[in-house]
Amino acid sequence: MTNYIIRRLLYLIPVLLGVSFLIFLLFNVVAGDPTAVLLGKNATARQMEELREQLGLNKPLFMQYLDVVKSAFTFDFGRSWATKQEITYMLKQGAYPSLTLTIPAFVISTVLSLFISLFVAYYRGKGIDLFIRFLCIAGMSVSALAYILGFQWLFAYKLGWFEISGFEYGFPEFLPYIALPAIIWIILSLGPDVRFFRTVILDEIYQDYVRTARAKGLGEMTILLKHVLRNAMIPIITYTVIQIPFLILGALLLENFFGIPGIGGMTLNALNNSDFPVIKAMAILSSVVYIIFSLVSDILYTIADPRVKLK
Amino acid sequence: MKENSLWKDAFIRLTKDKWALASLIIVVVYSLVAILSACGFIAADWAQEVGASNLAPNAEHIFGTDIFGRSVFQKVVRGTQVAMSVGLATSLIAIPIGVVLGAVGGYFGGWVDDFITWLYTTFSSIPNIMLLISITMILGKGLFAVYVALGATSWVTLCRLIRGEVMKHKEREYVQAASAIGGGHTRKLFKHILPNVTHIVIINTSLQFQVAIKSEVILSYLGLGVQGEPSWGTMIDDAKLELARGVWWQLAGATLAMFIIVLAFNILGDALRDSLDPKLKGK
Amino acid sequence: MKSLVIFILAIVFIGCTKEHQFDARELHLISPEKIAGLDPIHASDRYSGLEVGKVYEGLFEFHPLKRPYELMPNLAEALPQVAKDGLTYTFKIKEGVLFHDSPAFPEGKGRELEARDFIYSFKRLADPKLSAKGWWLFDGKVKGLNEWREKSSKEETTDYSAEIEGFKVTGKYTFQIKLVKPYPQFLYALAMPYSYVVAQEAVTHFGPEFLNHPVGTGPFILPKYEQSNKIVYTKNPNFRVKFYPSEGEEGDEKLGLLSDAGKKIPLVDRITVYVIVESQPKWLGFQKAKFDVIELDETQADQALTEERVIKPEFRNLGMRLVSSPQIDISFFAFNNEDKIFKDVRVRQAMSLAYDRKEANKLFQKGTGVIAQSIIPPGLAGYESEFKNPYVAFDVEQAKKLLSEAGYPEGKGFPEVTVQTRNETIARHQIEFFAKCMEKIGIKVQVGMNTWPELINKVSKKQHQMYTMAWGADYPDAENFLGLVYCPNKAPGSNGSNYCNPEVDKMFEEAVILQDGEERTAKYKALNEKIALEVPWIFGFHRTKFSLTQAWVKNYKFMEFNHNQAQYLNVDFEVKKELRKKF
Amino acid sequence: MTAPLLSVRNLTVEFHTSEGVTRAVNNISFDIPHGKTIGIVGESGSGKSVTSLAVMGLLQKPAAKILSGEILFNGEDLLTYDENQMRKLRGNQISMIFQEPMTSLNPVFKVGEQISEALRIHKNMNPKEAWDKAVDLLTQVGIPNPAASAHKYPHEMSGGQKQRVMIAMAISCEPKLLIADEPTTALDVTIQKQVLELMHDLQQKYKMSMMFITHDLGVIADIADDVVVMYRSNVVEKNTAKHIFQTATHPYTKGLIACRPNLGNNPRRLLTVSDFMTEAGEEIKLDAGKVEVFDKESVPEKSSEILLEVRNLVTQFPIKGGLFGRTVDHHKAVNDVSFTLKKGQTLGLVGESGCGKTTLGRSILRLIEPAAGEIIYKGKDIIKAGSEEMRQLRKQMQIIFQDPYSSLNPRMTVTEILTEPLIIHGVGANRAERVERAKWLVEKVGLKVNQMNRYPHEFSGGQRQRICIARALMLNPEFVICDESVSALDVSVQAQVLNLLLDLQEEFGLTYIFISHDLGVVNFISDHVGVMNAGRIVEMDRASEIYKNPREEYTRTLLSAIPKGKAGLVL
Repeated sequence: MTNYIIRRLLYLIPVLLGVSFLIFLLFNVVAGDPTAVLLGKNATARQMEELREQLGLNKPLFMQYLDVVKSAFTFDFGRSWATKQEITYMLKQGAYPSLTLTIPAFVISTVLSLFISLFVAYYRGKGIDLFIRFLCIAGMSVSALAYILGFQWLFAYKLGWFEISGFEYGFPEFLPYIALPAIIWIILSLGPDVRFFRTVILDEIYQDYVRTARAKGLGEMTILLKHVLRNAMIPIITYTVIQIPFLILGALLLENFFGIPGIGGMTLNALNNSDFPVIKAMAILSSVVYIIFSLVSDILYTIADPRVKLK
Repeated sequence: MKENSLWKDAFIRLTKDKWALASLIIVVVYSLVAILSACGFIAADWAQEVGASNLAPNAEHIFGTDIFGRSVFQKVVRGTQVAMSVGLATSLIAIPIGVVLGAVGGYFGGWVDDFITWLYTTFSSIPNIMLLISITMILGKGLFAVYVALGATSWVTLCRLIRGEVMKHKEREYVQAASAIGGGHTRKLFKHILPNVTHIVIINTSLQFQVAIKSEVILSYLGLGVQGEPSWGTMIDDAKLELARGVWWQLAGATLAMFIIVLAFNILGDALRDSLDPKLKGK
Repeated sequence: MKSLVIFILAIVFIGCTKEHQFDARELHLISPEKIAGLDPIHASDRYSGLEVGKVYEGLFEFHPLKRPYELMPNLAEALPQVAKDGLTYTFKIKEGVLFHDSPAFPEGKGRELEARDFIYSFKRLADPKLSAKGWWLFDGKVKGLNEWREKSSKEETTDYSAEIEGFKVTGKYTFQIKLVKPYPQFLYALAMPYSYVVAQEAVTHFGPEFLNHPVGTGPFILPKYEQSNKIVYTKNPNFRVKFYPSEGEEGDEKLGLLSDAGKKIPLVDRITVYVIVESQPKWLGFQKAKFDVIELDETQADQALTEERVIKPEFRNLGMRLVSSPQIDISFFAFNNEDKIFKDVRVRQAMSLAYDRKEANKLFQKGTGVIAQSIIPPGLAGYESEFKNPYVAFDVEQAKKLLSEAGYPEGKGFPEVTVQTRNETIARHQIEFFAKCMEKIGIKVQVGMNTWPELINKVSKKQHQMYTMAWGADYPDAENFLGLVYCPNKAPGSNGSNYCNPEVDKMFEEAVILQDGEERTAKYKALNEKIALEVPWIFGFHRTKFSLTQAWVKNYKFMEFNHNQAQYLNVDFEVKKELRKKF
Repeated sequence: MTAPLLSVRNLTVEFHTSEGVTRAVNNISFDIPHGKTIGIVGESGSGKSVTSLAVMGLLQKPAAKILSGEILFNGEDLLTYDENQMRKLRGNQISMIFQEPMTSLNPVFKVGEQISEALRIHKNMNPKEAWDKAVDLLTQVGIPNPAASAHKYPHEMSGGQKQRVMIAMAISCEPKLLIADEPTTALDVTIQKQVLELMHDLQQKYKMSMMFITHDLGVIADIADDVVVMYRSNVVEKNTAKHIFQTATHPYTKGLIACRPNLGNNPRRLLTVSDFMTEAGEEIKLDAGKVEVFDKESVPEKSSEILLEVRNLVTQFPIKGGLFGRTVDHHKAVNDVSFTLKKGQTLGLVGESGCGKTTLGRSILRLIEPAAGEIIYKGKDIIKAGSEEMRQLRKQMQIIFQDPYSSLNPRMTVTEILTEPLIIHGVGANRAERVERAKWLVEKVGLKVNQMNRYPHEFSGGQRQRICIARALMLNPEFVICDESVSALDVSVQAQVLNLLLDLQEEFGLTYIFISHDLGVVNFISDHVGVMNAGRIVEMDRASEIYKNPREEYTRTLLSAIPKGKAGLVL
């Protein structure tokens, strides 16, 4: 097992190099010079030169690439150009609100999708199966922006069930703020989740061991919940674990519209203000987390499926 | 008995499912509308002022008018052209890259496969939204940048699927039979394996199509969308200001138009997978 | 199946709003822009200025109520004595003023403010290492300062102890500033947030984190600034004695703006500022009384005002009050005058004539904007209300005639023009309307959407044909606007349209060195009329600022330049308690 | 005679699918007395499996419809039972085992858990008791160190062991009736023998009656007391085993028995069902001339020229391990094999699964690159041949694969499949000429010309194998390897294909290597036979020599494992 983990971690290096090169290409080489941006409308050419020097933009390109690589491996992203704050500090600040929204929404939507897909698989082919699947697909066919505008206006303002925007720290306090965005997240993710889980469960239902279980006199429901689910969990775990890295990125639109000071809002703000250090930091952070989680998902895969031995 | 290939078989099965048939018709209608509006036969005068600004839906203008008094219905129809072209262009960029890289990686294995796996892992580890935005920032604004950005981010899933499928088919006996009769790599890959994995491309394309349409809205929100042409994305973005003013019909019009086509593509994608994917036969 | 339904109900139940606990003396305000940290030398836009203004203070401030705006001493004892040659200013500051308590000071106790603190703050503005956005304020104005900046940019660390000829500390509470050449607007510069006073101990103690640990002398304190969407200020316990002004503009008495005259300020204990960028949450939140004051943008104005631009009954019944006041600003479509297609003035005049300002005013500002005849907005010396710019009228025929004279009959041969703007929906609409107008004379116009930094980048690098923007006055002096067409200020300076006209430059240089008075106003008027005919920009509007305040908010008056407004606001406790039930 | 345990009375079952209605079981009746084993024999599609599923009540509800009939179990009609009543019965009174041991056990549960599950439901034992009973059952079915094996997962066991676990699971509640649907078909013949013996002993011990379903007459002869023969959803004959094998009355039964190659005799051509019965089902008088027996040795060798010689051939597969997945060891699938093959001869290679016979066949054609040794074809060592030279050689050497469903490209018509080899080698001036040759060969292999534009999925297994043969012969090769080419076919279809191969050999003077695990088939078709085990040829000699007096111990065990039927039955 440890051999496998070491090998996968070593695999992290080329991917990180690849990511940092891609980011370097996108931001340093192509995106041009930010000094005019940072100095505001009354900047003088002299000032811009001084700033370029100070930000190290005059260094040869290769040196700049090394900086990107160094930050990729050391997670020291320097300071944001807009807020002049330590980026790692900002990430820590933003992590709490973002995760209070994304983690519960993610957990509820996964559990809900599992319930629905089991229910739908049990009644496969019948009307209820078609109807619920239709609902889930319909749910994801509306644009996120339309949901945000519509729901915020209807549920938060007109009916007053939820807070319109803002965020409070602490357990019970933040609930009225994240409830509505969480519901929107759930509606949007039910469609793809249910579709995937149902296919996986159906694949298992038609396997031979289910026929054997029936021959043993097990009821359809016990077969579904014991035998089929246990097998279906293998692909479901990998599918779910791979989505975790994107929780960290937070929900850009939801946070921006519902006034949640999370990483998503911060990223969107950075993208809007060409705050390259923050954008680079986010890209590197999410790719490192992505790779680590794909490793975690492989390991979970072997734990769930006794047939797979980590070579 | 007339011979029918697997494609005809699948098509017959597909059209038996009335939902799939309805979605297919919707997709065809939308494509027709898109082509007609592209050639200027319909909704060419969408920029015409037809009434007072922000008129509520009425008999004459079923979707009402926008801030400049332009008919929202005309804009929605015109918007179909942008949406379908975004979906189509994205697929036209994503399919060749995804299929070629996936096939080559899956078929040859070894360091070629490692390189391609490294490539798509790198691409998929950076969140889509960042790739989208940085590419559009570089290529400048407008439809072309949107096409390239969406294309560059959607080839990854297709490449991964095709690679897996090609690896499976490479071991199948009909491929070994092809080498037994002296067939070379190109013949085996392009004449034998690829035709048997194209169903993956079709299923994935119909699902990617709707993702592209939805992404166009987000890009418009970030100001990176299409300029000068009405698109559902810009219309929903306008709604940001209008909803508070009680002007809901532009949001409703664009969302409804998009809802129908995205729903159609989703249902079509599921139906295609059931009818094309041999594994799920007879469920 | 049953458990599923209960589950969903649970989410809905815990989600509903909790009752807002409120205490008497608390204000809830909105900032529509993200705040990048509280450092005076970087407070380049109005909203970061307002936040800085709650914690820091400057030598002078504009009188909160008197219009037209006039300076009044803040940390200074009185207005400075100006030597005959207009170059040497002598200042005396108030005694006994204390900095906020902060770990930067010995035993955490805020020390007394001294004259040398001001010199340190001005030097910090000039420090090349910090590349302060406000440096243009002192650039080329103070004797020896530019040389000092030049020298420091070569050294490793800036040497603050170095003597500068222009700054001389003459006593614990007195200091002198010597200018290079007469600069009448210099006092205004000392009222802007850029020149607010900071303590050297705080800057060295917090280092790069200084912008998140403001230590000023202001009425409110903010120990730690969190990058979040909510900033909470509390009253400064040892704030110096300062009273609410007892006289103001004619009519303020009737509006109740003088009811707190003579009271010790600040009048509230706590201010919470919510950072909300999107229009819908702001507007809906205000209607649920989450916020006390809201500056209305175009759509919200449309929603809140009747056709006669009066507050709608449904809001009046909730006790809300509409505060409207003309802004000293101008919105415009700027040409890139270095682009050869705009060289011919007739082209510029034709495009200006073809722009239907009345319709635009109705569509985008509900008719509340004042059509700009030239560059100087109303409320500043040099503005003539009777002056009518012939090229501001809406005359498509005349425009077509001028265009064909310039060699482009019916717009044939005229290239497609892209107007750059910031990626805001309302800006896109305005350009789409502008494009519709230009289409009538055969000119095709495209929208160019950019993030704010991209727009600044394009303007400062002259990579544009046209761009649209609005310029708000930094200080109440027409020089601030006339400088926008002064050739030496060409991009990357503030003259984004790169307009160069030797005549205009000569008239500008003669006018700005004069002290405020009859002679200078006459020169400003002549210059204003000259610029009007030259049409360097397509002049848009001088806009009116609309704000809505809840019934219980007292002393709210729109203050263009005064960033210390928060200390003058008050809350009527009874009205708030009784009206709360209505929301 | 006491009432039979189970009696099926004119049962009719139909399947309603999107492709239309098919009648799977047509008015069949038979009884299963207590303690007796009834063998149900029939080819695929005869309805035997559907019958067993009907008894167990496991037919897929929406599609399958039971139109009429009764299934009396201890006098009660199971068809009237509702789902709950049936569930109490399944696994308790009636239990069932299936054909594919590889996939019939749940891969993620321990073997012990799966066995004890039925016990806990039907006998409501607590987990501890159930586990101990499970371990005891494992000993009964002959699993080595049962206590440890109970903790194993299915993938850690061989096919034979997994089938034993299935049997343990089935008999856990001491059922009255055990239904076995092709339990040993997927097993190697030696293991099949042990499993059949085990089932026989358990039947005696628990006095169970058994319904044994298979297409293999040999197995039926071994285990069944009475036999029911099914053909196209009808029961054509049912009688005691002795009567069926010696004095079968129905032509289909006679055809079925005759077309099975067995070691006893060496017919020149196998009889097929069509020699006994027309398509419509009437009987045809068998003319004696067809049964031509000849002694292989007496036939003079066609030519003494050696077409192919293999010298100490080795093919190995790397075994990965260590930190970087370096190859740590090699598994020698073909381990130092040498033999010669004369032109026009047929060399049979027989052995159990995993003995390397397929790898050997593929290595000779360099579909898998051998590691060492020489393959001299017409005097030239083809291992050293360059890629172009190899391509030319491919014209003369061809291969026919096992699975007719996966060896034809599903998206090409028959014409395209057959003309492809000619296109690759540029044979035939134009398309018309190539299609002409394809037409000629299609007729040669017994298919109709008008079917040439059809796609593979529209043909039966036997027809597809004929297409593969036609494809192999398009370049009129001299040497063809048949890799388990008939194993996937039904017995009657198998006979036709074997006869076709022999006819083609005579007509075109082909040389064959025939690879199979079925000793009967290999004996029938080959002149010489090589018995393989663990990558080596343990014994090689003339076919009749191998069967009359096998020298090697391994060959003897293989021969003895072939089911020949109980004493007294002539097979």
